[in-house]
Amino acid sequence: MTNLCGIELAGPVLNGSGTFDTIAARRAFGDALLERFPFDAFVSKTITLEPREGNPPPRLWETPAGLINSIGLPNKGLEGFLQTDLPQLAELPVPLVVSVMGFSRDELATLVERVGPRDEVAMIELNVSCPNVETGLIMGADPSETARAVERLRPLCEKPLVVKLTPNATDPAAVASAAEDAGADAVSLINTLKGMALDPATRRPWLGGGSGGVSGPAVRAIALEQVQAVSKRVAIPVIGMGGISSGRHAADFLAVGAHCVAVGTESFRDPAAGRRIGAELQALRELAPNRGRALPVFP
Amino acid sequence: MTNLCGIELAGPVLNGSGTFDTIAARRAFGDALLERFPFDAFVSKTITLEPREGNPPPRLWETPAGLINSIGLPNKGLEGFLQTDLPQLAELPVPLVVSVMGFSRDELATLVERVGPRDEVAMIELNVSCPNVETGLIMGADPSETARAVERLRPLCEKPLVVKLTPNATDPAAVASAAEDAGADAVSLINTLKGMALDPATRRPWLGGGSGGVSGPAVRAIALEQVQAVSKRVAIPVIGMGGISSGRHAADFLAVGAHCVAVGTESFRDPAAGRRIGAELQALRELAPNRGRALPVFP
Amino acid sequence: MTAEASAQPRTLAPPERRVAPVTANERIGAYSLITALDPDGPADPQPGQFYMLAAAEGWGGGGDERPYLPRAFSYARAQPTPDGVELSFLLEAIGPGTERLARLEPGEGLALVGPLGSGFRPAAESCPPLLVGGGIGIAPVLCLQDELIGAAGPGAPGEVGPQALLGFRSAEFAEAAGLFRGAVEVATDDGSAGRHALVTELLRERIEDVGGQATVFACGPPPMLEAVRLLCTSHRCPAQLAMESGMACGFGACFGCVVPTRSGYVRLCLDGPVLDADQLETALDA
Amino acid sequence: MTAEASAQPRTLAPPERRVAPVTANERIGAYSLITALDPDGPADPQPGQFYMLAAAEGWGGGGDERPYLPRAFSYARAQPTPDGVELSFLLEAIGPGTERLARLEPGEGLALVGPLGSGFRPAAESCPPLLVGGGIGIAPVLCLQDELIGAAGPGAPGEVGPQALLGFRSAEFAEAAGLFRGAVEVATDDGSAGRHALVTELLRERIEDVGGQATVFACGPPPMLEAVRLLCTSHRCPAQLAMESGMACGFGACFGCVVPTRSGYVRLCLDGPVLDADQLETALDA
Ligand SMILES: Cc1cc2nc3c(=O)[nH]c(=O)nc-3n(C[C@H](O)[C@H](O)[C@H](O)COP(=O)(O)OP(=O)(O)OC[C@H]3O[C@@H](n4cnc5c(N)ncnc54)[C@H](O)[C@@H]3O)c2cc1C
Ligand SMILES: Cc1cc2nc3c(=O)[nH]c(=O)nc-3n(C[C@H](O)[C@H](O)[C@H](O)COP(=O)(O)OP(=O)(O)OC[C@H]3O[C@@H](n4cnc5c(N)ncnc54)[C@H](O)[C@@H]3O)c2cc1C
Ligand SMILES: Cc1cc2nc3c(=O)[nH]c(=O)nc-3n(C[C@H](O)[C@H](O)[C@H](O)COP(=O)(O)O)c2cc1C
Ligand SMILES: Cc1cc2nc3c(=O)[nH]c(=O)nc-3n(C[C@H](O)[C@H](O)[C@H](O)COP(=O)(O)O)c2cc1C
Ligand code: FES
Ligand code: FES
Repeated sequence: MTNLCGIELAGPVLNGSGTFDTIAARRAFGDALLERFPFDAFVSKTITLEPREGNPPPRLWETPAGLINSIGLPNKGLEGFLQTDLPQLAELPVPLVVSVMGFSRDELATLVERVGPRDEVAMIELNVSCPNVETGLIMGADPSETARAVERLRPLCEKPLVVKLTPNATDPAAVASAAEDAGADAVSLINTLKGMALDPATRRPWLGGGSGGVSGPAVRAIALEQVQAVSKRVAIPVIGMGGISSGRHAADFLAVGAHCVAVGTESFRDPAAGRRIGAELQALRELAPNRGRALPVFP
Repeated sequence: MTNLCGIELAGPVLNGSGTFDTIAARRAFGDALLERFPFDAFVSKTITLEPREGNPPPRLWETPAGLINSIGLPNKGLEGFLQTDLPQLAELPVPLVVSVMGFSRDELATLVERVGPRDEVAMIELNVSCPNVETGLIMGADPSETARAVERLRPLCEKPLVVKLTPNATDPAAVASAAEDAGADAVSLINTLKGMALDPATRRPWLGGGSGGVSGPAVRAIALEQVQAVSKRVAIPVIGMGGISSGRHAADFLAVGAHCVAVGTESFRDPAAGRRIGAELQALRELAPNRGRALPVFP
Repeated sequence: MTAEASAQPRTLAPPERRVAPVTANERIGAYSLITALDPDGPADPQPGQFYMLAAAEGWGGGGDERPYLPRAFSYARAQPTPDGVELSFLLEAIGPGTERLARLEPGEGLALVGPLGSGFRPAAESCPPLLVGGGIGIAPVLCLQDELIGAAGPGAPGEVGPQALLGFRSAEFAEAAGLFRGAVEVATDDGSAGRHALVTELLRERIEDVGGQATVFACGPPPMLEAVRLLCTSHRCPAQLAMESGMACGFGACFGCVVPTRSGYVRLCLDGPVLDADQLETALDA
Repeated sequence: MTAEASAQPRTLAPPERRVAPVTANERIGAYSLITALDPDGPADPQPGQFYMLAAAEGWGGGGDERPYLPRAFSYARAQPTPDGVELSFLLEAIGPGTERLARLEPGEGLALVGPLGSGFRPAAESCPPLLVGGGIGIAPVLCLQDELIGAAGPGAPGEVGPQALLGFRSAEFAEAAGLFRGAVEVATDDGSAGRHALVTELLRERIEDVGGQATVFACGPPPMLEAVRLLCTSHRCPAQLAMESGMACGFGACFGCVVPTRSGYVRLCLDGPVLDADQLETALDA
């Protein structure tokens, strides 16, 4: 059992926001998905106040051991989410975390005020990897922008607030620390790293959105370093992610201080990845935790 | 021919600082190395004022399509470099760029004043991916720190000054722009991204230095985005690098605005990588540059 | 197509990736036909549905250090056996993923998730099916014809099923027409096999022959699908187009595979890959 | 060892990676012996030198999406032929790189850079060579014995060369002792082949027999090398140890492979892999 901000989870494996759509997956897999649910808590795709259709395609580009996406946060908007999606998400066998993003503190406030009170919702995650239209700064890259947002939102909601940090920042640990001081209950990281690719035939940007975000094993070492730096700096729980594709990787993130882990891109390779990783992690934990320095390579 | 800050190069392919040691390579390959030299200009490993022995091993960790290194800038120090290395570097068939790093502006000033006047030296590269011991800030992550360093150094040296940017910054383009305004003649990027790995047997940091820097194909998409953002923002030449391992990659970096490219980790796989990439690039340029949108996948 | 399938051309997939041993890898002209025994998947995928495939070992290290993600493939044949369903995929090696799959050897593992997406819906009685495939797009046409022949019931001797019009670049590719059990007519771009014509030219003649009384099922490259769409629109005959777009997950998780339709972007892996032609303003944007 | 080689136990490598076709991949007990025909490399690498190896195709996509970098291997045999030099490498599959190499098939390409590093230096007349190999560390010992036998000159019938003492975990590994042309004595950790002893026990006996009048050439795991070092120090006999450390480049470019010596860190790929035992404070830190 894992306790995350007072919420009991059967294990420490969540999904990364925007990397699993349980409503769609039930159309593909049926109720077997619920019977063998991959995660110990489910994080929704990020919703915004207004509906968004997302970026023009192409939205994907495969990189060495990774993926660039430029999805552009397509979603039904707050009202559509509350009416259509939330009742279906309530059927999941695990606690629900709703991810929200706002382009101003007012927008964020509305989202938190409307989503927070819903019984179906266990926690709210703030996706701050977007510009504040008032200041032009990426909220999550700047400690004081982040602090101001969290201070504003904290009183509006009784549920735990998780701040999802961006890795595209000089000092993510400083942002995490500011979020903690402002009242955040947990932080999660990493979101995707800015990246781009060109169309080999035209040498113009491949992605409809111009640039995108890199995820997958290619970013794991970068994520692990940031999770370590953040975990050293804050006392609140840290949800670590970025390229996790095995129980060993999950154990690495926990070893540097994460309290839970999340699986994103690996679910694209295997919809059951979360469950497999949880089982592998469990098996590792049952081994002696400290087996001493690796044996030399020669026998 | 490529003109970089007034220096004529036979082509646009440099090496990344610290990824090729021509003095060592001559011991392994003999003079054939000079006859088939891989680069159009040679960038030295970063030197510091005082000698450094570098970080304790292990210094390397392989990641998916990448490498984490924690070398720790071993070098003979300024005097050792000038006496022992520089005469040997002068034998290279291409212009020489000397990379320097200082832990304060005074240290940097000494390095630039002593290295700049030497005839063997065509250009100086400032590696600003280190903390300023006076302010505690990573020089290259902060536009004003960078500007102050460049302003101080610019009058001390007649040779072109290149600022090597760090990718571990919220807005590398702002740093580049500050460097340009302060008088830098070119910028180069990306240096390595912070990363770490754990020993699978002990779950303690694998690298002797604790954490390190990630390079190789895994970071290419991230590098390309930063090179694009920087190229949009500055008018001075940009030297683009990060995971380049083919002529097509080099062409991508040039297409987003780089003036030259540099090859780092790929040289570890093939000491002649720079030459191969230059030839592939040349072949690509001889093709029609714009072949229109990629053909659909179905025939 | 069975009555059950007609209600909903989507067979559910098990919610996990599984490994199916490869039983054969045959070279069919320019294509490879990979067959694997899927012990745990459903025996009745619907024509037009697809699977996400990867080699169980050695998936990576090809061109540009790829592939990393699985690749989408329409199944071309599904043969139930006592030990599971034998699935065959027809593929053309055009990049690191298809190159690795084309090198799979019997005994190696094929990792798969599927069947996914929603397949072809049955034709109305009044408009009998007419099948069109271009290049590697013949894959779903093959299983669709097989299924339609099967649906005609046993003891229908000489049954050749609905006609399939197949277009290829050249004779080397056209060898794949030999996989079809039913009636086919072949065209090639260079005239090296069958008629020297575009397959849409054959289609135009057929549609005119039957006075537009046909349901067209098509799969092929976007320009072909767009030509089919325009032809069918002008003859007012219904058309179902099996399309493709770049996919990461295949089950609606990533929102990466959208194509524009008259009602906005749809995820092709979930609401397709088969779309009604009249949902589209163009088939060129996939 | 030839007179030329003795001056400088380092044969220069061509300054580029090349691809050598694999001619054989034999299973030797628990090890694989990979042979490739290197048409463009020098015919006379020096025992103790190594090559950086990678599969020319499919290098990646193994465990943890690795390998990416090439891997270092001592050559175990070098056989000049009219078409180039046939190089053999003995390897144990312990991770994604060695696993891929162990699966190489004849006809596939082996990408290589080398020979690299500096090899064993000749023994002084007064202290004849005594060879010690542990596990996969027998690879450079094999070519060293071959070379020493060759140096004894033609027409030396019954020449068994300098004695090689070989230690293995068990009989399965000890099969590789059969590769040696000269005199060998085998020990295994579990007694399943040869003597039930550590190879350093055999070495102690030999050194005592010759009253310390020997030059020891050793390669094996760090604990073995450290035992060799201590033994030779106490008997004041010179020892050369072929060591290993994690390498990215193999030619001094990355500064990644350093090991601590009495005179500070040295790059093992450049100043080794063979180091004099008395350069080291310990052989355990490689
Ligand atoms: C529903 C569906 C069914 C399909 N059925 C079949 C089938 O039955 N048989 C068949 O052969 N194919 C089929 N395909 C196509 C098949 O999925 C692709 O051919 C395959 O994904 C190509 O992968 P690759 O690695 O070989 O080539 P890639 O190099 O990945 O793809 C080739 C194309 O993708 C683009 N591209 C190039 N580099 C990249 C990159 N780094 N990231 C992303 N895109 C890139 C280029 O436009 C290039 O033309 C189907 C596709 C879909 C969506
Ligand atoms: C000069 C020299 C000569 C050699 N000669 C031989 C020889 O003749 N025959 C032979 O079989 N071997 C030889 N080796 C050893 C051989 O190079 C290694 O066994 C090989 O590199 C292992 O690669 P791998 O991918 O199979 O395993 P890896 O998994 O890369 O390496 C195994 C070890 O590396 C560490 N490791 C695990 N994960 C990583 C990671 N992500 N990055 C870095 N390290 C990691 C662990 O300690 C593990 O025990 C030699 C080495 C050197 C330096
Ligand atoms: C296709 C895709 C869509 C994503 N959408 C969101 C999102 O809507 N909100 C969010 O906070 N993160 C989003 N992410 C980021 C992931 O939640 C996760 O932080 C990141 O992918 C790193 O983890 P991974 O390497 O395991 O995928 C998305 C990632 C991908 C690949
Ligand atoms: C082993 C190693 C050592 C490096 N040393 C230096 C250095 O001394 N100074 C510097 O500016 N960059 C150094 N770098 C960074 C490279 O110059 C380059 O910026 C980075 O590796 C990205 O390029 P790549 O992906 O092609 O390797 C080093 C990189 C590696 C891998
Ligand atoms: S491929 Fe991921 S949503 Fe369609
Ligand atoms: S392996 Fe790169 S310096 Fe030795």
